[in-house]
Amino acid sequence: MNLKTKLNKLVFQNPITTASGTFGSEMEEYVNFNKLGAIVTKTITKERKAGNPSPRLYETEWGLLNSIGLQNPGVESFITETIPLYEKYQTPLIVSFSASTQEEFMEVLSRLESVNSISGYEVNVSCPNVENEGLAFGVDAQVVNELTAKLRKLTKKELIIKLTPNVTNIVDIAIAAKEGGADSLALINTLLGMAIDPMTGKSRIMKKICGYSGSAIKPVALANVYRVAQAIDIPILAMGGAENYLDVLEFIYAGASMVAIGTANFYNPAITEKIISDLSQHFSKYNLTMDKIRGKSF
Amino acid sequence: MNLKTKLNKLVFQNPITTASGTFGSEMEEYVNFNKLGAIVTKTITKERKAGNPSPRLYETEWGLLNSIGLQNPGVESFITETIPLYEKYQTPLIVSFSASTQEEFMEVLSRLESVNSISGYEVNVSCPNVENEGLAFGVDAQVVNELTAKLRKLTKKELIIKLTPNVTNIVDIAIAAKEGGADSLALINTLLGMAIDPMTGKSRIMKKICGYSGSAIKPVALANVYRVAQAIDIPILAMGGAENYLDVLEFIYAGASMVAIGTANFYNPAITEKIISDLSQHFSKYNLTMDKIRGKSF
Amino acid sequence: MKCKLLENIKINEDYYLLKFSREGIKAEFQPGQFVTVKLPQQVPGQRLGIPISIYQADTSTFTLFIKILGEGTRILAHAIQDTELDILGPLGQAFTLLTNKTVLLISGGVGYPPLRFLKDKLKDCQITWIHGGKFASDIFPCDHAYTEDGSRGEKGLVTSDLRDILNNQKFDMAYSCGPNPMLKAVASILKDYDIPLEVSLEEYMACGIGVCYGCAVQVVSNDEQPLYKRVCKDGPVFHADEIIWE
Amino acid sequence: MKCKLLENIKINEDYYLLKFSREGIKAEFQPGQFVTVKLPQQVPGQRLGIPISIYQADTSTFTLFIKILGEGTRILAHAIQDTELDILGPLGQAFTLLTNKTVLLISGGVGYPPLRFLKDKLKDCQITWIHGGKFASDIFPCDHAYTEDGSRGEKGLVTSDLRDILNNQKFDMAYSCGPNPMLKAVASILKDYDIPLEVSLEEYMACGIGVCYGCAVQVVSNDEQPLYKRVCKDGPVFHADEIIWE
Ligand SMILES: Cc1cc2nc3c(=O)[nH]c(=O)nc-3n(C[C@H](O)[C@H](O)[C@H](O)COP(=O)(O)OP(=O)(O)OC[C@H]3O[C@@H](n4cnc5c(N)ncnc54)[C@H](O)[C@@H]3O)c2cc1C
Ligand SMILES: Cc1cc2nc3c(=O)[nH]c(=O)nc-3n(C[C@H](O)[C@H](O)[C@H](O)COP(=O)(O)OP(=O)(O)OC[C@H]3O[C@@H](n4cnc5c(N)ncnc54)[C@H](O)[C@@H]3O)c2cc1C
Ligand SMILES: Cc1cc2nc3c(=O)[nH]c(=O)nc-3n(C[C@H](O)[C@H](O)[C@H](O)COP(=O)(O)O)c2cc1C
Ligand SMILES: Cc1cc2nc3c(=O)[nH]c(=O)nc-3n(C[C@H](O)[C@H](O)[C@H](O)COP(=O)(O)O)c2cc1C
Ligand code: FES
Ligand code: FES
Repeated sequence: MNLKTKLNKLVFQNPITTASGTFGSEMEEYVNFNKLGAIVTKTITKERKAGNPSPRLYETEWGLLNSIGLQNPGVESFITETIPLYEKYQTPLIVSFSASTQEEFMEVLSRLESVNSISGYEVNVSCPNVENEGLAFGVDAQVVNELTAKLRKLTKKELIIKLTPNVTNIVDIAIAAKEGGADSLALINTLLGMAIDPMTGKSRIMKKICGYSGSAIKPVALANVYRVAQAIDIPILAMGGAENYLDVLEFIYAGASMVAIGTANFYNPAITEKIISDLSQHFSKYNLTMDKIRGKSF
Repeated sequence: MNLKTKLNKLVFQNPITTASGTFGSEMEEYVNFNKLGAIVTKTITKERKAGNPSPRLYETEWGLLNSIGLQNPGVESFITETIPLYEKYQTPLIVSFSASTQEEFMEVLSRLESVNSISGYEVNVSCPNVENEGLAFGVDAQVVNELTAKLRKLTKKELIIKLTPNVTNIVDIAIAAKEGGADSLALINTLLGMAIDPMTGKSRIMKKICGYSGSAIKPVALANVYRVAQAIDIPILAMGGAENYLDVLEFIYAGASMVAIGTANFYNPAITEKIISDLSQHFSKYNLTMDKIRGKSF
Repeated sequence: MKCKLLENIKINEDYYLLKFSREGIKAEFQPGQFVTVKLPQQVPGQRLGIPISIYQADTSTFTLFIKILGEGTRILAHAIQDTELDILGPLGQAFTLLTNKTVLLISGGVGYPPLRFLKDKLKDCQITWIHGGKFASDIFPCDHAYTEDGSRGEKGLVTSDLRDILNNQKFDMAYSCGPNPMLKAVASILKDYDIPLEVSLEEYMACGIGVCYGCAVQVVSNDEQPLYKRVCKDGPVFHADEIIWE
Repeated sequence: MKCKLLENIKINEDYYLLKFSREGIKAEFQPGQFVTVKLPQQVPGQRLGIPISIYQADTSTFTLFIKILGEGTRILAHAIQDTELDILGPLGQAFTLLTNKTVLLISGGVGYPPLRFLKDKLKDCQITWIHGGKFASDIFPCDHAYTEDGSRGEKGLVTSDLRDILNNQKFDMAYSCGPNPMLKAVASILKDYDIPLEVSLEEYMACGIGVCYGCAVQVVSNDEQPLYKRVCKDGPVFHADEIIWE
């Protein structure tokens, strides 16, 4: 079936990929990686990051709270240890990275540029900017624009800016990224959430305010994707609560060129393959192509 | 049991009230209004407002989308037709109102000031501001501050500003309202959401982008309440997905002095009374008071 | 209100009759009114009660006539005897009851149930009932049946021969329930014959009792702004003249 | 993997033994490993699989030992025969298996199951098992039992007489599973006696297979930054020395 899609510079055999931080090489046992449209890896930083103290997870009624704190071994270890695990697959590899200063973002990207097997980058700007009172990079259009422009100069590969939904107007940030030279946008990162044990008052998560994902946030994600897709012309990698092929269709109708599966991997590690096969059947049955439905919600 | 609580100027027999737009005199058949801590009425405007075309509702996997568009008969009809329906109850009546210009907000408030049976006001600032490119009043700290100050001059009654969560930093807006003279804050109004029929691409809601409420948004509401309660000292009327007494306890621990029940009224119109009775039992059993637990999450 | 399911009768693959005890419900059940039924388990996207018209009622029971349309109605249709379901109602405005008149009933698919209850309550009336559906399985006892595929009754829509019928017989009043496009067509034809028509409408509902203003239908307004009424509280029965059909 | 529940044996009000078919699972089950089990229905806040240690396993079945703690374990414990449950596993790192040694097992409450499986697999070892719980119902076959209320075995904690036992007998190795405060106390005592200790830890899990980094436990690090390992993938069994107890 023709599930082909593309972002700006990359072409994919199907529109299903993995949301950063919810997928790893440990999934090999459950998913044939060659079947995926693309693989997006967990966000890395320049140096090793310890991550946050436990508890880091809590399942709310209808979604998931997490406070991993970007635990990762740092870019060097990522290049030597992790990248090779993916090199045996044909699937395009998109590497997510982050940093706490613009300079550091540039350093990580420069280092990654030496790796041929990387097809593109997803820039995670939801983390605190130490140069801007610890506010997330992604909440300030000016900062997003500058940072994107600086990174753009360093790479010819697909440059995806991943936006946070925790802003007054995501369209402003999307425009800033586009004007800075982004090839495409990924949205949305997690909402801010919290949960408390009602019997004791103890926060369920050590860091209290944390990231909220899963099925519960899908309507918010769709609203963001739709608004950005209506406002500007740039390919969108959508995510936020997609759990099955019907959810994926919603995102495509809203304007997504690709859809990443995140939290749903935790309910079923084989879910991405299942979604691809369901989507393929659906496309056959109704004779669809991505072009026929992408952004066509009315 | 001692469920007593207060906002700034008002004292309530218990911390349970109704979220604007989800409760009305039609509930009399299911709830003894005298049992409620307070009643918050559906938002009214100066003139009759038609509201949005249908469909206005859609139940997502774990929450509710709505696009009512503030349908209401206007302040005059509200005063003559609706207010009397509540006058037979002792429960404090809090009237929610909105407008599309600051001037109009003032006009509505002035008109309501003539009604003795009103105990306080909830100012809904989530609606488009025609003087500011149609952006919601509530997304701009400066506007919230000005508007609050103007309304403050017109009334000595409890003045509650109801904030929208669709902002980069709700704490900024909360501070602006407090500095403008708000007695207390209500949060949160609905998130922005959307849903699409995956078979056809048709938006489930005529207006497409609409309000998202219910259990799915509780973690977001808790994060907002907690952040505001940590940042400033002002009583909070919390709402967003509270469905049972355990949810109410979560909000109180996060910093709420009162909790409004919204979408849950649609699952069970008698839910508010049930929550009050469950909460009362819980307070007895563990010998709690509001002061012992409010804001005590750790 | 918890209502016990006394009996579940399968009519065919798609339609089920559910008879409940009405113990504890004091209000009278009137034709055109509905109830909302909560599913016995948590199903994603199905936590709100499902609105279902009243099909029959007596002093101790009421019966619903349910068509399986999606997950919610599928679960309801398969509820087993003695299950206690959370039910709200009777809700909404009923049809006007006439005595000793000539009456036309026009229903489509799952518009059948409220008219069936109405028929039982119309005293000494001469009744003609036209009913249509997609397939033979959508057809229930009536005077003139239509199916889109011709597998039962006449091939066509309920409106196919309507003008002929109206040319041949005089009616004091008509009642209709079914999909919106059908109601619109029926209303437009009956207007030509000047026959008063009451329609029962469907809209997506949250509260079912008039507080949320979610179930809006546009009605004729005498000012510039549109005017919306609530299907759950001001309806579901409306005079056809009042409705602005899309 | 869908696994069929072959047998559900109630031990007492709180504890149940669930025996599953392992058809389709090729990997060997080792003591200390666990599986995650999805509930057969949608329950709010319970869509993730629930991690449960392996209690017993043979070539065609494996058995879980479940304590009812909340809604999820309540539903699992009441699953009926022939239900097919979604199960992932065996997952995680197992205990080190010794032969011909003197071994001490220390468990608290629902820390019992992995040690029971371990006991079966320790070849030719001389084993002493200390087990404790709140009430008599938390006690299962062992050598020394403790309850907090004294209703069965000795009154006290598993650590109450631990130093006495260690003073009287030499052990080559110890294994422990139970609540964190117990493990911490056990680790500190065994350190004094220089007995190597493996502990099996519990943490809230999302993926259970090492991708989300949600189930972090702090371990000894040789740089300034803290170092966290994943209970699901790097554990649940760790050398006690490695753990930084809170
Ligand atoms: C006043 C009224 C009376 C009705 N009487 C009957 C009856 O007697 N027998 C019968 O079988 N059906 C009746 N219905 C229709 C019934 O409510 C829908 O078939 C049912 O809600 C579909 O739910 P589902 O989960 O099976 O399907 P879904 O997959 O949820 O939806 C199928 C269709 O039903 C619509 N729908 C879903 N939820 C609602 C809701 N809460 N309110 C209104 N529409 C909804 C959807 O938009 C969709 O078009 C009535 C509806 C109304 C408003
Ligand atoms: C590696 C491992 C092995 C385990 N082995 C067993 C066993 O053999 N037998 C047994 O009865 N129990 C075992 N448990 C504990 C079991 O997972 C919890 O009792 C269960 O998750 C509680 O779920 P609940 O819905 O009943 O209770 P809830 O009301 O959800 O929670 C009760 C307690 O369990 C914790 N919890 C909830 N969900 C999880 C989760 N996904 N992961 C970890 N903790 C959670 C909560 O924080 C809370 O403290 C094991 C846990 C782990 C991590
Ligand atoms: C446990 C967990 C870890 C995550 N880690 C990252 C990360 O490292 N980098 C990132 O950009 N997003 C991260 N995310 C966000 C997801 O990539 C995704 O944007 C978000 O969860 C919404 O999608 P979902 O609802 O399908 O999970 C993480 C999400 C979860 C649940
Ligand atoms: C159908 C509906 C109508 C609403 N109407 C209003 C309104 O008129 N004014 C207002 O301030 N909030 C309105 N709200 C928002 C609620 O008052 C509340 O802030 C929000 O729904 C979150 O609470 P909940 O999750 O408990 O519903 C409405 C919400 C719903 C679902
Ligand atoms: S469904 Fe709430 S007003 Fe009709
Ligand atoms: S639960 Fe995901 S890494 Fe352990």
